[in-house]
Amino acid sequence: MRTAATFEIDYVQYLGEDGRLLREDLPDFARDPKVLLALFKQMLLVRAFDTKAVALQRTGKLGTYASCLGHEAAHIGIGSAMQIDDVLAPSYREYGAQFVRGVKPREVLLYWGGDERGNHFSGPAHDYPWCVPIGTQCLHAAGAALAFKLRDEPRVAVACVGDGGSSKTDTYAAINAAGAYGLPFVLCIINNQWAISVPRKAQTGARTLAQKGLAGGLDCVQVDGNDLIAVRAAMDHALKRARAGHGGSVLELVTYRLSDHTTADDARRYRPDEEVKAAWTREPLVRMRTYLTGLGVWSEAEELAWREECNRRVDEEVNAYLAVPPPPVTDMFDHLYETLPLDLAAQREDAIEWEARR
Amino acid sequence: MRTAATFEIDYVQYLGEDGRLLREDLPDFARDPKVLLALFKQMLLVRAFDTKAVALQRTGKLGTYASCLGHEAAHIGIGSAMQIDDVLAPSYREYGAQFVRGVKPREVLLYWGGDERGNHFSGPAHDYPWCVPIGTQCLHAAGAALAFKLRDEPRVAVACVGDGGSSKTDTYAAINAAGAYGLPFVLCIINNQWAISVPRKAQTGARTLAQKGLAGGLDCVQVDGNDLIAVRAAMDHALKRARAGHGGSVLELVTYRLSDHTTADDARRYRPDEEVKAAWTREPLVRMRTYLTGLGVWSEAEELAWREECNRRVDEEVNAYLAVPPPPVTDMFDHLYETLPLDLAAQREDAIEWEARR
Amino acid sequence: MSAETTPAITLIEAITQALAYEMTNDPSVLVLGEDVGVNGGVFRATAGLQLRFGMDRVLDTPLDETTIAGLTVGLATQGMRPVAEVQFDGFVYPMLDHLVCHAARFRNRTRGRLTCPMVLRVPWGGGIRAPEHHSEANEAMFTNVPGLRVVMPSSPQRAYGLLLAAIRDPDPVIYLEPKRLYRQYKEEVPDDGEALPLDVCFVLRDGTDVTLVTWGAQVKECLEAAEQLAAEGISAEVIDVATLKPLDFDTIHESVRKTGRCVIVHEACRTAGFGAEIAARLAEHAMYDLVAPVERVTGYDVPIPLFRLEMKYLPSVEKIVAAVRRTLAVS
Amino acid sequence: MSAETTPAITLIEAITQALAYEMTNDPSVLVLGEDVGVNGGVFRATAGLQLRFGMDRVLDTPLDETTIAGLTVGLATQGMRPVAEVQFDGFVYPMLDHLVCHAARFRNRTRGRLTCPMVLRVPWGGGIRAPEHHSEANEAMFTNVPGLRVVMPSSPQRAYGLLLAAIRDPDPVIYLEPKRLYRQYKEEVPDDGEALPLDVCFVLRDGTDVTLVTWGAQVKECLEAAEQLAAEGISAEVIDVATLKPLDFDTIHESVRKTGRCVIVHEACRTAGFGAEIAARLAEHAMYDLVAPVERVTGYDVPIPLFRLEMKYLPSVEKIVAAVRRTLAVS
Ligand SMILES: Cc1ncc(C[n+]2csc(CCOP(=O)(O)OP(=O)(O)O)c2C)c(N)n1
Ligand SMILES: Cc1ncc(C[n+]2csc(CCOP(=O)(O)OP(=O)(O)O)c2C)c(N)n1
Ligand SMILES: [Mg+2]
Ligand SMILES: [Mg+2]
Repeated sequence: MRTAATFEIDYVQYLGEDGRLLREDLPDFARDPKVLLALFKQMLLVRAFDTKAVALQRTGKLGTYASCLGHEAAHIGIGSAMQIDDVLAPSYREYGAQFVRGVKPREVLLYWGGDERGNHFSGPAHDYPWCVPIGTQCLHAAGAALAFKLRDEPRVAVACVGDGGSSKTDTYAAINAAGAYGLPFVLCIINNQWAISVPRKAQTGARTLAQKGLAGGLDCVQVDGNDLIAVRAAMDHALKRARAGHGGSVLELVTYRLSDHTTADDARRYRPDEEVKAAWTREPLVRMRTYLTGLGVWSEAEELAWREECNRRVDEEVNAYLAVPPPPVTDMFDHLYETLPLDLAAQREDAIEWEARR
Repeated sequence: MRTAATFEIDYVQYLGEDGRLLREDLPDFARDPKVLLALFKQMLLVRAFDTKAVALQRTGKLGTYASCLGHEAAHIGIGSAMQIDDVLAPSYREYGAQFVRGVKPREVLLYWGGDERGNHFSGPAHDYPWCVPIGTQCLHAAGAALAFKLRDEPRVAVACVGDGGSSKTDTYAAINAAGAYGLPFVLCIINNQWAISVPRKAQTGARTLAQKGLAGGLDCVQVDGNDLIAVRAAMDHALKRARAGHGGSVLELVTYRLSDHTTADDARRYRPDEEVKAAWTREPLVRMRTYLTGLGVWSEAEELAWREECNRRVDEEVNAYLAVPPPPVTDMFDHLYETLPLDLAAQREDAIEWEARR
Repeated sequence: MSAETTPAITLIEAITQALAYEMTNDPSVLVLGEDVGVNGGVFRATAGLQLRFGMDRVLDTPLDETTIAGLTVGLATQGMRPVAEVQFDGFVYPMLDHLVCHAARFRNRTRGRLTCPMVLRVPWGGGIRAPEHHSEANEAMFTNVPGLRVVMPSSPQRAYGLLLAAIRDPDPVIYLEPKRLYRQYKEEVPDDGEALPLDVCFVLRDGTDVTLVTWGAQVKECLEAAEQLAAEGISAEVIDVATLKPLDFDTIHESVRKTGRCVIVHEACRTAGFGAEIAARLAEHAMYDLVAPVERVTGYDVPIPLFRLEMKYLPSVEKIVAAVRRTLAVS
Repeated sequence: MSAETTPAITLIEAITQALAYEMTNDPSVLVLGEDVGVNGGVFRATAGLQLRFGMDRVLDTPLDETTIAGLTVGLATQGMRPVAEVQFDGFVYPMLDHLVCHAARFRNRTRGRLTCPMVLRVPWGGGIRAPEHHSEANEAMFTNVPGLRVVMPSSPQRAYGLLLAAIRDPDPVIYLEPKRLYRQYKEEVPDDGEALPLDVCFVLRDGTDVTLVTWGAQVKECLEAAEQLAAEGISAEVIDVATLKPLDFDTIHESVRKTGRCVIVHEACRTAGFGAEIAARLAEHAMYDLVAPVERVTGYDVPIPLFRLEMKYLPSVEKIVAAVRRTLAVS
């Protein structure tokens, strides 16, 4: 019997759940505690934002909101590894990655507050907006990567998708296209174990989600998604490979959704408490805090001070969000086409007229 | 570095291009020359049919027709391994598999002759008709397999798709569903190297097409699709596994499209002559003929006689096809819904009236 | 069944009740979709069904609408009666290929050898302050597709009866559920297994001056408008189309013969919305009955805005009343 | 350019000519699709382009329409002007999700930050004895989608001018090509880069008794019908809608004001076909201009049959003439 092909998928982890280093071969960036510290502070800021956003929804000041609780290492790892010229195609949860790229918390709130203007955000103008139809952003990223390749630009397109989204046909299509054209494309499958109520094991018979990349001949790796160092290292590697013209990668970032799916969901209906409790012992902040404290670059006092600063910043953003007046009724007409077609102009007039009567 | 997963894909081949056995471990069925002979005769019959069908198109007696030249081992191997209760979901080219299951050549001709009645064929009533939208049949087969599993029936659904079709999202979706539910599903990717003018290597960056199954955790194998024994053995194995409840498989059957894509295509525009010439040396009939002749169960005289018989049978089918009168105009209305909706009844009357005026 | 033993239920509960009734009576009926199992669906339409009927009758699917559509066609063509759920109207587009090319055509393609008795349940339309892609009125897309039936209930009772009919129908049915009405009010819905016909419009209110033709969430607005108009002495007939395809134009025509005026109301975009078909049939067949031009009160030709503006996009009682007044001002 | 230097070309050659013109003048224009490269497309629309402009401007795609649609949106939102080809009308359904949810909405969603200047070329319609799924008239599906433009040429000259306009348009355009006309006749088409407007209907023949409104392949049938009618002394005006969305209703209305009669002709299924929108606008705005009911001559509400019956499904000159006679018999 001849063998047609063999494959091996690595698992990347540096930091244990207890905050101890598991490996000696730290990547360069991680040898500088200041770099890690800055990233850790970003993770804390995202968490402060997230807590506040959920509270806003509960008090009726925000629409449905998708929490990022527990995803901080994955999101900050992705965002911080990218260059500004790269393109990020997020799903609807990767605020950490976006903040690092310049998106403001007030813009996230505006979007979930029912206002398209949140998508006209302060991040890179070429970044994609939040994407609700699961997985479709992966193909947009592949298309962006194709544009970069055709124009010979040293840029990479990065798409984020969930474990659920890894079943989506668009995700497979993006993997296939990236392999066929050798695109500078990195797909981050953020496996938080749940797609609303459907557990990871019900999505697919595949042992890892990383191996979906084999279907397209991409580089595949599974990463501890709660380990910031691992995420960042895997991203650095994938981005470098892509930028050098060596093609696309699939990174499975294994993490856990510590929150409900969104504020419209009640995870207690389908998810055992013990599982959530166990997941809290593996969450990304604790281990990083332990590690940095062990290195002597972080302390409880510093954390308290920083948390206060986070809350101050978040409050400022919330206030800015709440102060945004609703858009004029004409807003729904004025951005659909570059020039308003005639028959739509009449409808616009009608809307203005009804507005005047209110 | 830990390894998350490893995979190995086997290549199955028994008969060399020169007709010599490459392995001693012949599967049981192949130890009986009579069995092989019967299958070989089927392959010859399909080729006779195919030649005639192309001629019919050239003389204006048939619409566009998709030839199966060179696919005889793959098609007969698939069809002959299946049980009647299994479901076949073909694309548009697998006549060999269908003939073995009872579909009549006249029905194939009727379909390509522009008449839906060709799909009301003599094969198993549960088999799917020819499927033009590439890949969609794979999901129908997966759905059929799901029905079998839910009803606890020992049946398997087999889908055929091309190398081009292996890029289709529906094909990926079927692989994913088969893995997620552990379905009795066998996907035959018939890799004939071309999807119209697009070569295999432009479809995907994957080294093998078999490995697409890894994305869903299916059993994957690459098979010499010109080797009837290999195809049949791989099918037997996959069907047995599926029937026993052990889940789905992907078989990549490596073969070559010796014809134009369809009679509407001119492959000389995009395909080098030498490649085709080389492919003829590997085609499935020659090696089988050599092998059987070597075994002493076949001779030139027998072949001549059988070819004559094939032509006689094919002519009979062609005549039967040509004798089918066109359907009445009401035919387009009478099978759309079980009961004709009122407003459609009025349109039906209108069509009858216009028919009367002709 | 007496009123005492029939508690009033919401539209979404009526859907659950119909599903449970039919699953009890027909073992080939099964439910599939994202989160329809333990979670009972994002709107709770399938709440409790998995517990009651088992994992083999209520299946969570992988997260892919193409998969749901394709598996459903496969199941239906092999003797099952699948009722598939898509989570929101905005996620139905990847299903169109299998619906248009296969579900709608298997019977015709195979001359009746293979049929496709399936239902696709689609939570439909706006007005619930939902995120992007969760508020779409895309019914027109299905109504030009031969071989489909397109149904939309507008009350708990009709939801129950029409869903039973949809499941029992031997051909594919797109069953659109106005989310805005899911929990808006309750009604007694006897669990008697009585289906409603899939080819008639329902005249919900008799009137003589104008005909309001509508479906889904706007039924309520039209009834309210009729109430307001009645206070001014204007008598509006209200028709719930309910089954858009095939269309029972006779009922609409009969009403317009009587009233001479017609206002068509729907929340989908106006241009090439299904209201156009109704207006077109009036133009073809009711020209001499009409004493005023047909009016359409619809969503604008823009994507329904996120929720800060969505109510300004949707038709309203005031807009309906104003349109009726315009038709009355004529002649 | 003089007639001597402008050889007459077919509609499909006019498309190739427009693609080549724009690729020469705008380096951001690229072509992608299945078999568009070496093979020049299954209809030869892109014949020679890869040789002329290189592999980076003319890309074969993997065999998946979702992929083509999604990549095209990605390319267009990042500064390219992709012209995508789908091989046949019947394979467009898997593209709808990206067209409806993304191509049509990126500008609106991001308030102009990201835009999607793309063209999807779709060989469209029946009458060429093609296999199943190769003959569909599904234009209505696109016309209810806000944010899209929907265009259909009916002559080599209009094919050239409208395709240039479509490529240059800053928003997504669905460009439907009537296959039946691809090689039906030739016309001189100067390669002057002159685009035609994307928001007007073309009056192809002036008339006073009846207005024939149509698009695509039926333009030819309507012109033939008008010719036959002229022989009987009946004067038919023929309008090629050309751009279905946004619809230039003014031109149609002006004609109907003059003629008082309107017959709408299209090969798509009747119910909820785009003809319904035109009839609806007439019912709303032209009631007092019409002296006879609007008529629609269309395909039946069934999938277009395989080719042994397809001509019996399609509208014909005789059916158009008969409809005109009916409108003239009135009043
Ligand atoms: C095409 C589509 N189908 C369904 C949904 C509804 N939906 C929103 S999030 C979600 C689950 C996503 O799970 P996963 O991909 O694992 O991402 P996570 O939310 O866990 O980050 C579903 C089904 C959607 N948004 N888009
Ligand atoms: C969805 C879809 N897109 C495009 C086509 C047109 N088409 C017909 S066959 C074909 C190539 C198929 O190649 P492959 O899958 O390798 O199968 P083969 O014809 O080689 O057997 C294409 C593009 C189609 N039938 N369906
Ligand atoms: Mg998840
Ligand atoms: Mg092939």
